[in-house]
Amino acid sequence: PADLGAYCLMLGDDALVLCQRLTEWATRAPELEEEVAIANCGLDLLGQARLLLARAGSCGVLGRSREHATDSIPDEDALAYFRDPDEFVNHHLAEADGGDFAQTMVRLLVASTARLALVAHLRGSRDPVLSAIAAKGVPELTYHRDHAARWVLRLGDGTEESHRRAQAGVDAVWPLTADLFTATDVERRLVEQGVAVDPADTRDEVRDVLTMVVERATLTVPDWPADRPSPGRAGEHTDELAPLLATLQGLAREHPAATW
Amino acid sequence: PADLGAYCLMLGDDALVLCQRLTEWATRAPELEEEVAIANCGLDLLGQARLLLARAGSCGVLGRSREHATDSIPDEDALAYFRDPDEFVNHHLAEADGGDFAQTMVRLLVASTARLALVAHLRGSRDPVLSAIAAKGVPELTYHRDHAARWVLRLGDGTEESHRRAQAGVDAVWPLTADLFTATDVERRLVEQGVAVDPADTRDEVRDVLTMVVERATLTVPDWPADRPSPGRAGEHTDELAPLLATLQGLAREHPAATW
Amino acid sequence: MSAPTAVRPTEDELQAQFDATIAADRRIEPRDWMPEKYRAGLVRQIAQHAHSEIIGMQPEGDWLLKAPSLRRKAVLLAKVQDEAGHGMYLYSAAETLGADRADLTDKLVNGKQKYSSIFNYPTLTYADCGVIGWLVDGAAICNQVPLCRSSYGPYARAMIRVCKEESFHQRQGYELLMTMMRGTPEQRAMVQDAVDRWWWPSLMMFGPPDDDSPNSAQSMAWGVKRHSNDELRQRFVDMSVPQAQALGVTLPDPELALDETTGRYRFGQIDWTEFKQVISGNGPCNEERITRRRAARDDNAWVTEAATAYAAKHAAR
Amino acid sequence: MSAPTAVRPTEDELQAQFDATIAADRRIEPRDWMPEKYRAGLVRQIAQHAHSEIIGMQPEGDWLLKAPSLRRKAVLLAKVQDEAGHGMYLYSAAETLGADRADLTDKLVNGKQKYSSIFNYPTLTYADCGVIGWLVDGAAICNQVPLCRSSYGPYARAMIRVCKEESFHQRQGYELLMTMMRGTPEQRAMVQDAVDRWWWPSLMMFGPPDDDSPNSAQSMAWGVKRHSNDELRQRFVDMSVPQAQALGVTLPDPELALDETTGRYRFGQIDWTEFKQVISGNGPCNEERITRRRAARDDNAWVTEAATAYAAKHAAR
Repeated sequence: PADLGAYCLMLGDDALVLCQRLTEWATRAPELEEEVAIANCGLDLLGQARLLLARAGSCGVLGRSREHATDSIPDEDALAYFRDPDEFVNHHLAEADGGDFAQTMVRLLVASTARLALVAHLRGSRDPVLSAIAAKGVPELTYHRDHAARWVLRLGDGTEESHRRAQAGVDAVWPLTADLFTATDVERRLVEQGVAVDPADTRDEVRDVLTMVVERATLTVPDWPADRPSPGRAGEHTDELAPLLATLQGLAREHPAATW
Repeated sequence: PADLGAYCLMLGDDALVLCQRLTEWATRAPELEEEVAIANCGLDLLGQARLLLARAGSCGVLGRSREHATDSIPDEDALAYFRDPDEFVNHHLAEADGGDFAQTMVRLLVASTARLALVAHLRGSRDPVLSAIAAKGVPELTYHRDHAARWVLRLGDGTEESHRRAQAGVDAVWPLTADLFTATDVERRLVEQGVAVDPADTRDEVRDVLTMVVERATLTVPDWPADRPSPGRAGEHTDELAPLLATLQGLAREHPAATW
Repeated sequence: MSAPTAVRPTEDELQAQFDATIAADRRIEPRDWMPEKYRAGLVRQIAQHAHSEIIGMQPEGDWLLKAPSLRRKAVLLAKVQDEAGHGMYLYSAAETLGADRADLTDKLVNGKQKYSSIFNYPTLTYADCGVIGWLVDGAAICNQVPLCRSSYGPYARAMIRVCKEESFHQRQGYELLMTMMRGTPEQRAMVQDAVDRWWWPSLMMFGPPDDDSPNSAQSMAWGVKRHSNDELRQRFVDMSVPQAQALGVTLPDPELALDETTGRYRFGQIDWTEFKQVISGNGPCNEERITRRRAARDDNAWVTEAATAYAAKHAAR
Repeated sequence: MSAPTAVRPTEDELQAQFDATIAADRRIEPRDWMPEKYRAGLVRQIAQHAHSEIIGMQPEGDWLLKAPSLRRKAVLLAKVQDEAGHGMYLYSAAETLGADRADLTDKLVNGKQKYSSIFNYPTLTYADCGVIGWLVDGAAICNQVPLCRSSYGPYARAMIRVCKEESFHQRQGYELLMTMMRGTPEQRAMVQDAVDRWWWPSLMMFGPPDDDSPNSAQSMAWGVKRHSNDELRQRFVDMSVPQAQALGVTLPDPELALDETTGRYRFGQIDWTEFKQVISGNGPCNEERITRRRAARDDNAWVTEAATAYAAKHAAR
């Protein structure tokens, strides 16, 4: 169960951290329609994160969070609000600063394509909770991917400026895909038990989808970076995570005995 | 910390189970004044139980309770409502059926005298939480003991009928004192660390107080039973505990996903 | 020096003095002369109120052993304890008028004196504890706040304390309902069901409509009662509708609607036949409530006797 | 056969038909003739309302990233999303009257059209999110429920949906406050502080007193507005006082008291000088709110241009 908990934490942290980044756009997107769509994606990711963190907690994977969180705080909040950055295990892809709207949409495209490929396979997991969470996630992530793809098309094939910005976004995000396809030890053990999906098995599919969208958007597909073990999964993060968590966690940590 | 948690559970269960027995009298005592007093004692014991169960939970001692209780249920309730009888570790003294008002007051006298002796020493515990809980408990238990003693005096030295009933109460309760003075392994280990109190050290004091009250009440002090290891502390209970817990836990278990 | 001649006032003078005190909105105290009917009426009213507190411990008391969390158990135990306390103050207030507590208790268990008919309804789920706090205690407060200005001093003072505690209970009941509404679908259904069962009986707590309330006029003249039944009932409705909205429950009255001219809420017709049935002893739980209280008195009579015997011995020594 | 002669009605006939529709309390639809002033007044009112929804996302939006539990974060995100949705329906309703959304947005960011002055106050603690739900959305509902019967069809229909969602938000805000009141002393203090800051501005949301409200008479005659400012304000106070009591907070008005004759609540004098200051752009946050919106438009102008260019290319192909 410790492995299962750790795995839920990885998938949960990716969703939680990306949700926080997306939410930064909730009241400053280019159009009202887009604010609604971004809030939608944020709500879906938040919902996935909550289920996964609660599952991690019920597997007893709470790290040091319970040293700070009082009993009245549920596991999902203990994990979200009372872990320090070195206990977060999301990929760097989720935590990277958003950049402009083009880069935000490229990142959403990449993140949702990779997550969708993983989650689609996870529906067959031997763990019934994980498989239910995955089944719920597939249509959500399909919507996120298609929404982001539509924007990448419009921006890539829009004006000169939007093309330039979209290409810059692609160039900025591409290197972060290096982390996505190498399984951790935890994942390897769970793959053997039929519980987890090996991310390496999703690589071709993810690259194909991304290549197709980027090319149709009249943009250049950069060279794919070499795969490497994800430092994020090991708790090593860029300087961008700590301020994100400080914002997310500040109020909750100020009042550890409070209920909300 | 597992020992500390187990010890908190013992003291917490004694308080919780006795509170439940006392509360049976809350709307059918001989006088309004007595209903107020009984509710007072019940509230004090409930307060002690809550602090001790929460402390047990924060030491990670949750037994099988978390298999049934959902995350939103705090530790104190998981422990109170989602343990089966064989996980409860209270003395038989707490769970015994109350009998009439005389027996109820004799049991309260014995239980509060023994608990007061223990808790008075526990104020010096090396565990700061335990010592704080103990410091809060001393004046409460002193009131319970004195209140019960006043009734034993009035009933023992009242009418012929009340004398007969009071003596019957003493005779019924006395054998239960056999369990009170033998330390469990957990207690022995904690005594060495200066965390717990050896109940054997309180025996003379408890017997002296009880002898004095019973004699002043013109009642006969029965022979003291031989000390034995408490079966209750080992999870072995009389038939009287299961129905008590069924009443206590029924509603909460019917709605394990509810918050109240 | 000779002692001053004690001038003994006549009955008429005493009556005039009493009338003047009432007219000036000052308080009558236990040592003051008062008309026999005023005294008798007050004893009846205060005793009925005290009985209601005592019987009122039972519907919720049933849940003391079953409360679904330790926190709720503590809240409920403290509330039931407060109600016993209220009974004690009120019996004391009645005793300042020469009544005897044991005698009043006898009258209660023999059905000679009434208590609020609301407590003859059963508590079927834990939501009932919340609704009793919100609606029943809420209605009691509407009724009782004006009694804090009752012309009889000890009663007025008892009511100030009672009202303060009741309004604490009301908030706790409401808070329980709020928590349950945030919980599972079953919990929400329990809350709505309890509201459906308690709404109309709560409206009945204000007594019969003004045109059918025989004792009201004299009580109002004496400053014992301050507002008409219908006015207090309207006030309760006006207060409860917004609270029901905030809670997210429906009140079981299709005619309930804001009157746009007066800004107050119109509501449907109360079933006074049911009210009279319950008041005259045929409610769902009348028998059970009285029996429990009678048993508490009778089964423990030996305790009271023992306490008396002990006190006598030790006073004699 | 010759085509039937199209009889073109005169302006007077159209006016008479319009008046008859209003008088019969039926709805005016987009294709119907309407007086120019009716159209202009409606556009102004609907745009102002739409702007309020959009600007209203900001005070709470500030807390989206900082919400203290994942559950509250989800609730708040859904609420802000609803508000964007409300803005969309309302701009659509204005477009049925021939207005242009980009043009209305320009008027907002250039300060040519107003929005509800309430959103010019800052949100200092998380309790503000609850109080905005309870009081600000509550006041908005009081204002908006009558608009569900507005004489202009698309507006009335938009308002039905808006009101339903708003009342859901109001309950969630109230529930947050209830939870905080049950929490730590700091949390309770935050709630009281937020209530103290938002109570009076909420009362101002109903607009100037009736004797100082120039546009009201015409709006009421046209069935666009249904109740006077003062009547709606009174209704809001009558509704909020019992909710405040159930919550356990004090409203910051020493003159607030039940009028025993009317059964409604009297309240103190509103500081209309503050109101005029805030409305005319000198509130604590006016500058900040407009700037954020202007930045969203300007910084992302390239996105809109790209979308237009893309649509043009692909329509042309």
